[in-house]
Amino acid sequence: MTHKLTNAQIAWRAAQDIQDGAYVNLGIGFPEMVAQYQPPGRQAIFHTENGILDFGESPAKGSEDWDLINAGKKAVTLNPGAAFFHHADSFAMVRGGHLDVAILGAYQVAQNGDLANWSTGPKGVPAVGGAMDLVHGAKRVAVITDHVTKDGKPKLLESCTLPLTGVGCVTRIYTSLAVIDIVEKCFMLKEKLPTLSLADLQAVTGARLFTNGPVADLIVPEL
Amino acid sequence: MTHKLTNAQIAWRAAQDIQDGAYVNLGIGFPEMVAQYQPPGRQAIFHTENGILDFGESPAKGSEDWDLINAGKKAVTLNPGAAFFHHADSFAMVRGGHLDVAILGAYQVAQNGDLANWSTGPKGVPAVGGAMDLVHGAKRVAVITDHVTKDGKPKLLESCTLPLTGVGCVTRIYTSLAVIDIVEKCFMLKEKLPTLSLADLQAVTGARLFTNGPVADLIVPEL
Amino acid sequence: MDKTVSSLTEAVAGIGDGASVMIGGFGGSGAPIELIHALIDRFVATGHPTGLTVINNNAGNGHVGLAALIETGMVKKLICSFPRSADPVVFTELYLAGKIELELVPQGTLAERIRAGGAGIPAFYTPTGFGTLLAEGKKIEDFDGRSYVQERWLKADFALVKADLGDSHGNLTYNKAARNFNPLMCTAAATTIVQVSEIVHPGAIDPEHIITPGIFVQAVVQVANPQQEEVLNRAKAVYPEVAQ
Amino acid sequence: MDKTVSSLTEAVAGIGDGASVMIGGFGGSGAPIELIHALIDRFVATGHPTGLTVINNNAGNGHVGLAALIETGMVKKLICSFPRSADPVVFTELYLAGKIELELVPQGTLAERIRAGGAGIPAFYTPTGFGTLLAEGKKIEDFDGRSYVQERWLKADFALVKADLGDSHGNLTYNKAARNFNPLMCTAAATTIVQVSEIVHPGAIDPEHIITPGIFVQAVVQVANPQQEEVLNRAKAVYPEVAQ
Repeated sequence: MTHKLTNAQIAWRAAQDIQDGAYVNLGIGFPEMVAQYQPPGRQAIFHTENGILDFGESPAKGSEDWDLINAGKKAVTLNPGAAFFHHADSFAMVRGGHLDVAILGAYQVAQNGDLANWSTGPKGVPAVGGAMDLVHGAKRVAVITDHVTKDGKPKLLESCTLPLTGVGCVTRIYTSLAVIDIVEKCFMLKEKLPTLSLADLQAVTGARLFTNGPVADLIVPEL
Repeated sequence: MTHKLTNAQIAWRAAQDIQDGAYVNLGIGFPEMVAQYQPPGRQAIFHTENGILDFGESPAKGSEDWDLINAGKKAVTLNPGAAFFHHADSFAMVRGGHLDVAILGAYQVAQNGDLANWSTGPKGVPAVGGAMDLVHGAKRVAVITDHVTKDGKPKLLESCTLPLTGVGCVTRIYTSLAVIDIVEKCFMLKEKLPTLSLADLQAVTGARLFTNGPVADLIVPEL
Repeated sequence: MDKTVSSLTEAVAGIGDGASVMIGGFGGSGAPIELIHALIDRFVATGHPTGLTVINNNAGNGHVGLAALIETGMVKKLICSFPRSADPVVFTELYLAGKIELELVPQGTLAERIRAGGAGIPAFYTPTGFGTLLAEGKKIEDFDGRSYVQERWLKADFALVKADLGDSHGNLTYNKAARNFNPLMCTAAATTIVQVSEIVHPGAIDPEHIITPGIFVQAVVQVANPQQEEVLNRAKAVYPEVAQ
Repeated sequence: MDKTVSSLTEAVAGIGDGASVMIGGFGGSGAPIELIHALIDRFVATGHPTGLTVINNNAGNGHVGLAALIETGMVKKLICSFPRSADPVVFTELYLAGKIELELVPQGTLAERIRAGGAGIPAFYTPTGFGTLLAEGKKIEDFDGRSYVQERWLKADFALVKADLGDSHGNLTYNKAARNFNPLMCTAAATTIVQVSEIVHPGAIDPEHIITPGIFVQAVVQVANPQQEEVLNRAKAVYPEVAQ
């Protein structure tokens, strides 16, 4: 593979689809980057599982308040209009369908929308956190991910082989090569890197890519 | 029937069994009188379904705040240490077994602890309020009632004939004539008016009265 | 983000025929009288909405607020726990005449069903009502040797809510026991419309003191000096006022 | 009514072998470090309690607080959602060696199970986990064409909780996101033991701002300047401190 998007560029692309005023939960780690790339004039409200709505950027080093952290245990700040609440209320927001978007990482995504992102198998210590709740709560569940694994295997598959996080829950995938919707249990290609042929993209995708209209160029800024 | 306790005296007797610091819910109407007769040195904390813990006496006439009412829609005041909460949290307190005592009125009580206190039958508009929750939540559910109906019929029965509020929930009954526990689906007489013979009491009771020890005199002050 | 709307008329404009509407309050405490009256005004002017299903703890009192809404004939069905009051004549007469449906729900179950609706819990088990008429036809399951009734979530198209302070994000506080069902209903309606005594700027309410976070609210309208049902009824008020 | 106790030692004295103990906090935020350390002190001094089942969102970090409790060998079983952290070596080693049991629960389900325990709801249905390993063996029921997993309430013998202000009635506030699981655990334990930064007199906390009403609390102990797990771990602290 020659060219692919950086994580920052994938996060940027995902951020473009978040509307002004949307309530958004970003998974811990890579998805947290999405918050940095909100288009000018739009302001999403970010939710964190541990009980904050409308938290802001990281504080300056040395001025962290360790009672003011996000789900990734990183120190955050508050925006005007922020609110605190307990964990049951926090997941009422999640499970009750009040979030507009959840953006999560993935080990594997299947063409029917199944997501595997919490366990790489029976070895080691399993840990699930809030992912299984998020995939069944938010109105729209999107994934951001490299298109393939570190050793080049497809992450977009006919069916997941790793333990599932949720069944039929993902609706859009932002990868390092393409933007793909899940429509009626099929991968529907919406955008791809202009330098990449459809055949090349199909070659690194573990299930058939469909189209239902013109495939747009996936164009992102240098970041 | 010659002598019987007034409602105030029944309420007084019930109040003597409430421990200092107990969390108590009093049903609307007659049971609300219990709050007036706490023994000196004891202070119960009163809960009302509509979201107040530790409310106090009625305000002076003319100084009511109609956002500060009890479940009977009467204006109340707050004691120091009072708290507000919403209805789901209020009934979490009830259903979750956090109240020490609930004291309710009754149309009928059966010897197995069944209570009927919400409906006199299919006529009219049915209304249940919080009674069905209270009878399954408080650690101890007591009833205060006249021993018989207005037309002299027993209210303490082998089984209720009116629609039930709860099954097997009452543990003690304070009547105008006696104090009766429910033990293993039997009415166990604990106290009776000293002027009343056991035979006379049995005659106005719709199920057999048992004893498992001396029956104390039910003695209350003039009120 | 600005969820404020400038008038009561605008706030209730989207409520259509046949909608389910949760209305906050316990008796008059926390009842959004002005929002209800705005809905009545719309009905008087346009004939809509009608056929409403209303969820409230009570069935109104006197001839204002919820009682007035029922009196207009706009309400097809009421889901409540305690349809009695000092002056319940409006509901009582329609109910006994078979002109309004009633679903009677124990108060704690009503609260929990609404919370479940907001929290994405389609059903739960409660001891409340087991063995009574109100559990008839419901699924029973035993846990640890005790029997419980399965109850379903309750959601609505709209919630009409009375709060105290509100900001443009929809963050809310309440006044004393006027809180009651209001925060729950905010969570369980597709569109939650709130009247507040004062609109403040975001950040003006301490984040620790917000009772309803804005995520649960779609519209906020200021009603600076809201009326109390109890005061109106003691003055024998009637809504709409009789024209002649 | 006075629920205050004068020392941490006294506060944790009643926790016996085999007890189930909910411990508040999300990572270090809201973790009652001093109560946990008092429990470790008791174990060091008396050999008790042992065989604890601990309910917490995480599995500890470094060698203080929950991690230290696990490291002593006092914990038989952990019920949590995310047993990973910056430095999870204590739990990881015991788990991989088969010396501690783990019940893994999705975070929202964990929160809801605890709330259900406190609210008298023996079971509820959630979409979370349907079709995954974590739903294996659990009852499934369909509502409105969608499948849900039945989950049971979670209660405990004790809860160790960190709050901010507390009064002698047990009314509590929390500091920022240190709230997290703490108010839920207060409701679901037979005995809730709370460390607060400051004990105030009843009435000092505005009734509108109380997050946990005192009915859910049995003991309150003041720890004026509570330690933060994150700060301790950055200083590479170990508890108990090595004696030699």
